Amino acid sequence: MATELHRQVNSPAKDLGKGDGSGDAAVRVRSLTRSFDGRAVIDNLELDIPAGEFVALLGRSGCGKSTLLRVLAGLDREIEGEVLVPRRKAVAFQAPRLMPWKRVWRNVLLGLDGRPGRAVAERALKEVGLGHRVDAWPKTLSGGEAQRASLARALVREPDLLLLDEPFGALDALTRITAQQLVAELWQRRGCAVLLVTHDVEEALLLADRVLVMDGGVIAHQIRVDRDRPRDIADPLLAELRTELLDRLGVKAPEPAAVHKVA
Amino acid sequence: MATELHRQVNSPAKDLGKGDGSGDAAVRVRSLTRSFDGRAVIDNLELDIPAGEFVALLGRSGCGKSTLLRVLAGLDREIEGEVLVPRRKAVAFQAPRLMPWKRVWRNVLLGLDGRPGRAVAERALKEVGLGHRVDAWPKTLSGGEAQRASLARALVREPDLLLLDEPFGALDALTRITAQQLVAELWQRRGCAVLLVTHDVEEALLLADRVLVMDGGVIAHQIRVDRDRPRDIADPLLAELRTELLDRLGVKAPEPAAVHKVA
Amino acid sequence: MSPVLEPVVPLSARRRTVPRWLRRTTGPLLLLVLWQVSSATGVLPSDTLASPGTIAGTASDLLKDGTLPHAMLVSVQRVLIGLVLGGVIGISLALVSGLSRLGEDLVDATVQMLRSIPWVGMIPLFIIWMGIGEAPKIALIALGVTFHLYLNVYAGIRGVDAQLIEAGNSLGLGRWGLIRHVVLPGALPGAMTGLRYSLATAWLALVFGETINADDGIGFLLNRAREFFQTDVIVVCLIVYAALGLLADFIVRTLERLLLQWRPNFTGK
Amino acid sequence: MSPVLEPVVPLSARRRTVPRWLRRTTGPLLLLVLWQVSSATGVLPSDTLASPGTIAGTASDLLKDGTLPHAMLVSVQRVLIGLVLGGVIGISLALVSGLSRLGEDLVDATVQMLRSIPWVGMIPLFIIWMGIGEAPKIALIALGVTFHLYLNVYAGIRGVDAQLIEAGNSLGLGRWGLIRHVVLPGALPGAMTGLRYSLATAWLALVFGETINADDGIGFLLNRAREFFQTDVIVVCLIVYAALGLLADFIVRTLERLLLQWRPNFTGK
Amino acid sequence: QNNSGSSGNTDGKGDVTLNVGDQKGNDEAVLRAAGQLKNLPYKIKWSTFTSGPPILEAVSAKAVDIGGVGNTPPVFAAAAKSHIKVVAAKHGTSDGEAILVKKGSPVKRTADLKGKSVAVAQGSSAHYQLVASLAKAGLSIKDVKVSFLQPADALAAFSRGKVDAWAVWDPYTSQALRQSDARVLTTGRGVVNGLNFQVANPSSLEDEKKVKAVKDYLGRLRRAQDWVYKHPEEWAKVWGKETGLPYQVALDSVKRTNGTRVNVAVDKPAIASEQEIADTFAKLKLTPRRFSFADYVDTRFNGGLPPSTSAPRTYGKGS
Ligand SMILES: Nc1ncnc2c1ncn2[C@@H]1O[C@H](COP(=O)(O)OP(=O)(O)OP(=O)(O)O)[C@@H](O)[C@H]1O
Ligand SMILES: Nc1ncnc2c1ncn2[C@@H]1O[C@H](COP(=O)(O)OP(=O)(O)OP(=O)(O)O)[C@@H](O)[C@H]1O
Ligand SMILES: [Mg+2]
Ligand SMILES: [Mg+2]
Repeated sequence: MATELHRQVNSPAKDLGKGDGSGDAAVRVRSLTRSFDGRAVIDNLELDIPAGEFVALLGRSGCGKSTLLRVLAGLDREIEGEVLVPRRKAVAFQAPRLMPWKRVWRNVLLGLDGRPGRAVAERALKEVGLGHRVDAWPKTLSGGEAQRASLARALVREPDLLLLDEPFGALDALTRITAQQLVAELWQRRGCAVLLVTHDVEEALLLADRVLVMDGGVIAHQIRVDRDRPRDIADPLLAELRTELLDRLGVKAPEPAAVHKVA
Repeated sequence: MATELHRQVNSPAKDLGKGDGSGDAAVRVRSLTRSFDGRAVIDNLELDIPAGEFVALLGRSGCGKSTLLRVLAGLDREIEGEVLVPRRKAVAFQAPRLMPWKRVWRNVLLGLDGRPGRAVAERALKEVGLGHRVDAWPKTLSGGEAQRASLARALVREPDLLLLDEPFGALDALTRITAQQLVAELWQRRGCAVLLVTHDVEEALLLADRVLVMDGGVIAHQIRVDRDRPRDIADPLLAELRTELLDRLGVKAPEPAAVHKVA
Repeated sequence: MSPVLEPVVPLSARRRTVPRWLRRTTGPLLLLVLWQVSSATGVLPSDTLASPGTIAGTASDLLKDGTLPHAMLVSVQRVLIGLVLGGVIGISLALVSGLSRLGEDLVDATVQMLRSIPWVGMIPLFIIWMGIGEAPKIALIALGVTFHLYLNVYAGIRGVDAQLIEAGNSLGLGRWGLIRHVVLPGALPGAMTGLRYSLATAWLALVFGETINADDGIGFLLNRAREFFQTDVIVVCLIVYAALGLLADFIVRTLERLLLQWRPNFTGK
Repeated sequence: MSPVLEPVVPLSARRRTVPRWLRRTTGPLLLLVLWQVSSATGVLPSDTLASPGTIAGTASDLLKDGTLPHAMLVSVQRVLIGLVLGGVIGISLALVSGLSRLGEDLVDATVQMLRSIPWVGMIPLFIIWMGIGEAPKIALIALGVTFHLYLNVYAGIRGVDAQLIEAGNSLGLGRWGLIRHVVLPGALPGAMTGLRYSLATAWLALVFGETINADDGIGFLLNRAREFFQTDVIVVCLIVYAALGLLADFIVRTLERLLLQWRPNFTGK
Repeated sequence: QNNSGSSGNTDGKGDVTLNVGDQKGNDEAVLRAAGQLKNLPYKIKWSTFTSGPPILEAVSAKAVDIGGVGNTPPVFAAAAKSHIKVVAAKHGTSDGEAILVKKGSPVKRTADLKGKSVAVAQGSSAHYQLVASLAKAGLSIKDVKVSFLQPADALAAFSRGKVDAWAVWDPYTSQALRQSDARVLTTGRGVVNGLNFQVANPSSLEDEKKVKAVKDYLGRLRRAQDWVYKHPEEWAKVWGKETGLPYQVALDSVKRTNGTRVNVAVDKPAIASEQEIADTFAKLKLTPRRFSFADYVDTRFNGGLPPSTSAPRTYGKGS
């Protein structure tokens, strides 16, 4: 779903995409391989994300995006290769993975340093539009509500690397725009690196500094989006990039997409 | 994500949306109310779906779409009001809900009459692009793979009412188009009524005979999409309807969306 | 072509009105009635099993002369101490072997082996090690409790969804945080089952514990009654056990309602 | 500003090479070594607990004259019958009370009550009801097994995810299909824990069962040895129990590996 | 009653089956060793129990017709209105019924037990002996600390010095004396009656065919007892093998108690001495009621047996 962000969002990392693994890298992956039952889902993958870069990751369903994210999060260590990531990471998984035995607000605060109060959780939940479900048990949340709670839980952390696995998939148009803005704001304020897995090409183009397409276990294609923010999906460059990406994903898309604004 | 369907798909129910609860209705709901802890999530809702109609249901996250679906599926009976549905129903839930202790193909066949063979499941899975994961355990599937398995499980049934809760949410552009086609084909062939919950306005307009917007516990708005198939999202009528729906959902969208074709 | 419609029947239309506790007493009450009826009709001769009336008489005698209340007091004390002791040990062992591979390799096989040893065979050893005071009695109870809790908590820990453990890890929970916020709550349903059975085992262990130099307690009463062929006293003791069992069950159910309210599980229909 | 990077250490870099079964025998072996050492150094006097050497001698005598193999054969038969009987009853009861509210109200409270009754106290009643043949022995075993399986299977059924039950319903599964394809597999982990403990309880019940008119079986050997202070025979019996416990554990583990392979759960680290 | 499928052996042939309750190394073993199981005109089905009380449970429940027990279990069974009849008796020395102390114990006389702890199995013949011995020494049971322990547990406690004294019967006495540094403080001589009984179910005694079998069975037991007296070593060997007792212990026990028994009638003095036990336990509130032991006796099998007061046999000084 195409969107134009309300507020001005500037990339804090002007030296975008050096990708040389220099001192200010946030992610450095060298010849990473991850196999399940002998099938290499990730196959000699190389990836560098400089600190502060916003990267979107596209790819066919089942191509290994979530697997890559789990490796970067340090959760999957049955790998070969070299992976360097910051200590402070925050993850929003594809499934919400809320602890069913903790009320929503406690889920948000789980694992945070320094015993933050309920107010912190309430603020974060209000931002994702869950102000009225603060005290609910996770299993009573709707699909989109659970996804937003999981997003809020990732965003209240102050990470150096933010890993988001299709965080807006179950959200309606309006809620999605709000959530996108939240991520963009955190990114801008904190200057963290972001890796966003998404299936929405327009979302990727509007948010990211760089868009990767994963295929065959490696980063098969990447494009840089050299446009200041706020971006407009009707922008000819973006429309062209969109066609290019959709093409890479196996879909033909000759005409530029429409732009819609928040009501 | 906008799409144009490859094959010609004709609505089998030409007398669309009579909505008078006549003999050939597939769903008939009268003053349905469902409350959680005193909060009425569905509040005196009325709904009629004639046999063979394809209805899309839009609405804000948490507005009660899944709740309505569960009621129609006969799974939630703590309700007030009158609900009539066909005996033969098939549901694809928002979460895949595969039985973790059954391999994917057994999940697909679960509950089918007449002991169908593995071949049936294999064909259904191949159609959703899971031919290579037939023997996998559900917990090893990627998010999109699980969603497709769940969809295949719903589609192999021959229902009179097909209830789909955001069945394409976790799919990439190309896979999504294939899956949409499958649903359209089943609908056309079987002539069943379909209720599709989605957050994608363009998807709703391209697939449905009628689009409902749920809000405040009732069907707050509905539009009829009187266009033959295949449809083109650039069609001025559809573009206009799209703007109207987005408006209803709280998002402004002045320009028509682009059309893209399968590569 | 057009499908036949069926109504979705609202549940409220046929909601039950009998309160829960009343429905739960039906079974035991039925049993009692059956017993009385078969006693009265002679289907159950009195030397096979005394009638509820006779038993009630014996029970009221034992109550009046203070034997039963005193015995219960003593036994409950022993059980509580044993329960706490066994609980701490059992849960700790379960944590060690549930949480680490190394712990599992060292602890689990050993516990699985030891738990198969009938602890009654151990009584002489217990006496040698602990004398004939309260220690061996409580040790017997603790032993039974330990193994039950161990087994269920261990299974509970191993049953925790790996996805949630991952999530906890990714949220920056340390080892202890993970245990406290993810593993233990996840193992709680299992622990509750273990607790339920531990309570029963504790009472059972008492029967053996109170053969060791006891002149008090329910187990002692039961053993003496066996020795002296007092079938009615035996039955009174068994009924006391049953009542205590129901009480324990009630306590565990209440705990479950408080602690597992997050769990919207299958509740039968 | 720029974050400090840490490596994600591949697991393969520090994979263990000791095979699993070897690691699992460490604990029991350590125990054995401890025993031998404390016997040899006199920390454990021989009249408290004979040394492993002495025990091995006694064991080989008992093996050679056929006493032990014969006793095991007899006991294993009893255990198997009791296990099957108790298993069928326990699982059926658990199904009844796990699957229907009405069943729960009638069965659960009753079972919770009965299971607290120490079955040893029931021996005189069992003799009155069932005579002194095989029946009361097997009944004792079945009783112990029944309650264990009941409790764990019932808890397992109640622990099945309601979402999956719904899914099963929506797939058109009938009551029996739901039980077979959703409820039972979902309750399987719980049933496995129950089975594990049932096996141990079965052996324990044997010790008491074989006080009733037995001149054969492990329980009889143990009881007779207790009667006549044959510490070494007692220990041999306890070791046989322990070994059978390990064997049972191995069987259950194998079953678990086969039946629960779908379950990618937390396995410690 | 269903008592099929018993694990016990069956001897003899014929239409009548006598169900006999036995303990390991008791009646069956002695009959077999003495060759008294040959030419049985009826069937005997053996059932083995661990101690006297369960045998009486089984007798009362008619699970067995007859079984042999010591002098105390019938008292408790009768007090509990069990269905039993005492049909035969044996009289032996009471030397095996002893109160034991450790060799180095300062306790020299029964009176020294005051304030000491004594292990005893509740309701056993030793329990009665303890009460009676203390009374003889001018003490009451309240003057000592009684620790109720089953023999196996008591041995553990006694050998570890957790109790000061242990009141017990043979073969435990012989075993403790051989293996546990024990010394006899006092025996049951003159304190306990040294009787052993065969106890039958009353309804079995209404069946003419069974009565005939019982009569024959008791005769065989008597002959076996005579054989034991003449063959102490042979019997000790068999007995030790059956029970797992070391041969020396078994032989001690045979010479001290087992072999000394003579077959006697269940007569007035026997009933009176049992009545005394019953009254003592009733006074201690261990039994719920007073009753007449004579009601639980059937004297028709006394035949021409000597009175129950006849002296037991001895093996002379050397034992
Ligand atoms: N068991 C429950 N107890 C209490 N509240 C519930 C329960 N189930 C759902 N709700 C609430 O009801 C509302 C509607 O839920 P529902 O799942 O129908 O939303 P939805 O329209 O499907 O949303 P989404 O698009 O996010 O999936 C939500 O606010 C949800 O939190
Ligand atoms: N534990 C596992 N065992 C075996 N195969 C696995 C396992 N986990 C994932 N896979 C397989 O690895 C492939 C990549 O999975 P992954 O979850 O990374 O896909 P994805 O790119 O995130 O897809 P999606 O967009 O559908 O979420 C899939 O084919 C999946 O089936
Ligand atoms: Mg994924
Ligand atoms: Mg929903």
